[in-house]
Amino acid sequence: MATPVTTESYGPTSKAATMAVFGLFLRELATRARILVLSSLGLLMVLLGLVARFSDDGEEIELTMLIALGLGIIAPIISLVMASATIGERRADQSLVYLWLRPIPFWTIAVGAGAAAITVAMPIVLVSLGLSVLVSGEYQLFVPALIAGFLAVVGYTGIFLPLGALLKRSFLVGLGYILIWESLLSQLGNFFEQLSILSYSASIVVNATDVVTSSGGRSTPSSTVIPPLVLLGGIAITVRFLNRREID
Amino acid sequence: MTAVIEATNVAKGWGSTHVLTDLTFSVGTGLTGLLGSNGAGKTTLIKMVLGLHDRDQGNLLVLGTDPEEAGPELRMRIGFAPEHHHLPEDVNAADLVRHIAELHGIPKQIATERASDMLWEVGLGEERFRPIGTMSTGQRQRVKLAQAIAHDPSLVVLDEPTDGLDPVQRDEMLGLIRRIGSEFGIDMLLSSHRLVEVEQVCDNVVIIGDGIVKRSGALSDLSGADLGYIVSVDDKSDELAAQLRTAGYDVNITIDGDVLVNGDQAALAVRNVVATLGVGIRRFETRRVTLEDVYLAEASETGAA
Amino acid sequence: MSQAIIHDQGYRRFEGERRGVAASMWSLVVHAIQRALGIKRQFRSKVMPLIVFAIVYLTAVIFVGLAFFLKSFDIGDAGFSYGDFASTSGFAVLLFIAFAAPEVICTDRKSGMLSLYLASPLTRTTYLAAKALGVFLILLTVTLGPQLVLLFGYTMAGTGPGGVDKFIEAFVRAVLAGSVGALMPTALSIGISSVTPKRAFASAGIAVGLLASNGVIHGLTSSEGADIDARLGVLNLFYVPIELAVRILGERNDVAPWNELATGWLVLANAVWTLIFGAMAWFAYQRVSVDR
Amino acid sequence: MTDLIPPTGEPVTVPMVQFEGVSKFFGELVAVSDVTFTIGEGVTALLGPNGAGKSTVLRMLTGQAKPSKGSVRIFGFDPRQDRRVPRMIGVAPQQEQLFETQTAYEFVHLAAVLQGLDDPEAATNKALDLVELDIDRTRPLSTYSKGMRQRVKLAQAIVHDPWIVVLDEPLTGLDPRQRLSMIGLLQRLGDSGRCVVVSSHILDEVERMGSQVLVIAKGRLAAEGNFHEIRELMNDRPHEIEIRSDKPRRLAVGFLDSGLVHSVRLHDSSVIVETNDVVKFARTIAPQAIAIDASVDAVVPLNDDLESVFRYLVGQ
Repeated sequence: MATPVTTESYGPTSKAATMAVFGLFLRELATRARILVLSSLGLLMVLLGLVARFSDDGEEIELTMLIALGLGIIAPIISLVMASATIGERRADQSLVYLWLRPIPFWTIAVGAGAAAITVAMPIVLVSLGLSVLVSGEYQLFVPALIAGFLAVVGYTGIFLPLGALLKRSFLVGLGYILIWESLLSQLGNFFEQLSILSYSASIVVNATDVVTSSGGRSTPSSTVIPPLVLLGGIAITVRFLNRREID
Repeated sequence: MTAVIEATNVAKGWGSTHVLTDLTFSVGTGLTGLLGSNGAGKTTLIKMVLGLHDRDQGNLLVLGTDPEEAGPELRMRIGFAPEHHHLPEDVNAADLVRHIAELHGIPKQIATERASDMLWEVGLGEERFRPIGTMSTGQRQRVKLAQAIAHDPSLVVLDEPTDGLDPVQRDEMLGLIRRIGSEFGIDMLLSSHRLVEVEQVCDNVVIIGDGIVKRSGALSDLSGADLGYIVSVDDKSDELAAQLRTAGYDVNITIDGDVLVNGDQAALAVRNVVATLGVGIRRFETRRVTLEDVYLAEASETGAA
Repeated sequence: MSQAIIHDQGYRRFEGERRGVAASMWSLVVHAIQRALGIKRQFRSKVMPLIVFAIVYLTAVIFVGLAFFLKSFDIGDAGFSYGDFASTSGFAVLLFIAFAAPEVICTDRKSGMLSLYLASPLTRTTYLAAKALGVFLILLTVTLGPQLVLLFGYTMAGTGPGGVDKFIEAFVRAVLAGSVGALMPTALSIGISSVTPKRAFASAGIAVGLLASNGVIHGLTSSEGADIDARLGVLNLFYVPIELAVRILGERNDVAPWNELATGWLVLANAVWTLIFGAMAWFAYQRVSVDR
Repeated sequence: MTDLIPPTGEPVTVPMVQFEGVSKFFGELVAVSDVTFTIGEGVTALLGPNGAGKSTVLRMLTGQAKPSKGSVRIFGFDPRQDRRVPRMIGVAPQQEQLFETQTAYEFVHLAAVLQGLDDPEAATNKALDLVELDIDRTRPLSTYSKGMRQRVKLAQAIVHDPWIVVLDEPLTGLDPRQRLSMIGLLQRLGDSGRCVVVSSHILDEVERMGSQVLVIAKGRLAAEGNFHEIRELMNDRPHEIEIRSDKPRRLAVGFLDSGLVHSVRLHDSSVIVETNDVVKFARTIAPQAIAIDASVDAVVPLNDDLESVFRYLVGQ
């Protein structure tokens, strides 16, 4: 005869669950091939620092490249590759069930995945932005570039984490978002610009210089606060997804 | 009669692992079942037959040619259906089968005709212009079979052709395979985990394990030997066993509680004892060696899983 | 009334002669082209090739139309030369480069077709060669096709090469230039596509790779005040084939680094890149496992 | 029925698995229609043709899918709402994909950690031993064959010793020996009071498990219970029994006279009878044969196996 089941039996602590999910995704993301390919993208950024070094308008050139390539392409693409490869990839290959069917709150899955994506994306982005500035010799941009890169990764992860969970073709949609929405629509005017992560991260570097550009235009406080809020929102949407959607 | 596949001392390994150490067998015409535990090297053998892996040593002749030396020419005359169910989702069945037939040297128009013919043969006539992505597992298995036979091969290799099918679909598939093998006169090598299935359709079997051929030959030679009678009664099987034993018969009781009797005139004795006990006979028949007995005996000899 | 017959509907053997391996390869080439152009597939798959065709052929037709209207115009002065066209259509061609090879290569690995192909008379090498030829021919439709439209159009409009021998020379140049424009990109896109079964990743890799190398090298070599060797231009994966095509058409881009880069370097760059990416694909495909 | 102890208060008796009027629609398509059943301890096989709704039923049981109508309860809890349910069930889904970069040990260990086990290492080793997977700790799951994956899936499903084990097609891809040991393991789980729900197509093996069955056909519940008992209930479908003998003709006459048989078919050395009262008939065979001095060389029921029952129930 079976012994009774008690309703007290429950899962791990939320901290243990988050750490376990984080560890899983960290290892899945940090493959050598992925890091090499993405680092080579970062290497471009560093090479462009050389261009700035040999130019007369070093600061302006480095600033433009930081914004157009570093914050506009490299940071979002690396964040996209990482964030959409967590829950999204697991949903696509139907192995998400091995996390979903555990006695853990859904937020631990979303937070663990987001943290892993940020942990892998951040060093690549920060190193390439930082090295680029050092190579260019425009040292006054060093700290703002790092802060901007940090905020960019945080903000984009907030967008691409739920995107990966919600959409099947998240990589292509994400690429379209980066190349079309962020790069083009955000130049349509102040209103649209507020809706792009790039305007906030760019403002950090722009506000740190005297250069007048078309990018940026957000205040430093709002630029610091909005990307983390986007991340929180993204995690909330991901949790909602895990709660509502059916899992294969 | 020439052998369809003839292997002599074939060995194959990767690095330090020896998957096949010494394989010698000969496969005649008809349907041949290829059996072996997971990891025994069935897939490796199939790939060598197709000329996709080079062997480390030994001789292998498929349809009279060495697959290592004339792979492309040989594969022209072989049909193959892989184990996996992945097929291009957005291609329709007729296009896929025609394409594969064309690759095997059939001129375009004839390939188109034959693709249509074969899809009717496997029961997908009306679905032949549907994208494969909209098809069920059972239908995909049939598409796989159709593409393997559309180019009129001399040998067809089927890897787990009934995987994922429900009992009704499975019987239909086995019927098809049997028909293609006998009526169409195409020799077949069929790898399967379902011994019952192999017993149902195959003429010959090859059992591999531990890198060698454990048993091979005609199915009728390997199995079918008489082991006495097996009786299942609705009550008092212990008493039945006891009385038969007293009468001098060799009696065993199976794990299912059935009585296994062996000896002279056993059937008569069973009839009489059952009548005396007044119990009902659920089942009573000769117990023959099944393919499962043969297979499990080979597997347990080595204890390998 | 004829005699009644019940025909045997049983299995028919194929008694004819089988075609050889070359024919098998050719049917794979045709299949690849059909697949990339969306032939025999839903409308969704046709959108991308249609857009690219529309861009390049419409442009060519407009050039020709203008030539008809302005009888006296000099195509070179007006910026409507063959070389100009090769340069400006580069970005439309890029769309095709990033799309065609992943479509015909990556999908086979994901959809399990590769295991069927390798069980056919094809080998890993002949499979890859057939696919490469397919991609090359697809790219020719946008690198060579419009050039021929221009050539015939201009000739009919009276602004083309004068005389039969000049026409033949222009024709040969167009064919050579179109082939050069398609060759290195074929190798590059197949090389990159051979490392991943994911079509989106391959497409993104090709597009980002081409655009980024163009951006960086262009930025480096054209920035004022910077003293950078023009030979760095050979690293511009996007423009190396285009510039060579332009030169075969008898023209030359007059901007850095191309104005200072010798044609020999361009030929070498095209050859070396083609070999590198070709080898990359070949090695990847010798190793790819076909469990699917 | 199993007792459930709430944190405070008296134990209550609840069914382990309960479906009440459950339907599932995908748009216009009805996958499962108004299904009601309970499942208790022991092995229960979920049978049905492909596409009949088996996987949908299992996915609603585990909470992965939401019923469009009706309610699913696991020990009285709603598996879509209550995150305690995953602690009580272990699931081996049909799909083959695992976390491919992990090793089998890491994969099962992660399951143990996420279940909140006190000693995940010991639980992992025990589960891997139970499924007889000799693991190579350095080998990633991406290199695993179908049969090995099946065993890894089972290991992660039982690592926390759950009350309910749900397995979707656990026998496919296993070789005959592995199948036997898997069946043995499931039977032991069932005998120890666990509720084991298995969907399978391999009916002769399911029959060997001697389990309860739940037959789903066309989205509806076609039958439930022990399959021999289900067979007995199918009165409109007579049992066919073949009796081999040296005097089949005279036996046939005797059987017809007994009134238990309503048709016989004669062959050279056998007679096939149709009867509705198989229990009574079984007792008359031997005495009848003795009365006319006929031999009984074999008695074989022709449509009593699970496969025949299944075909009849699913109407094919």
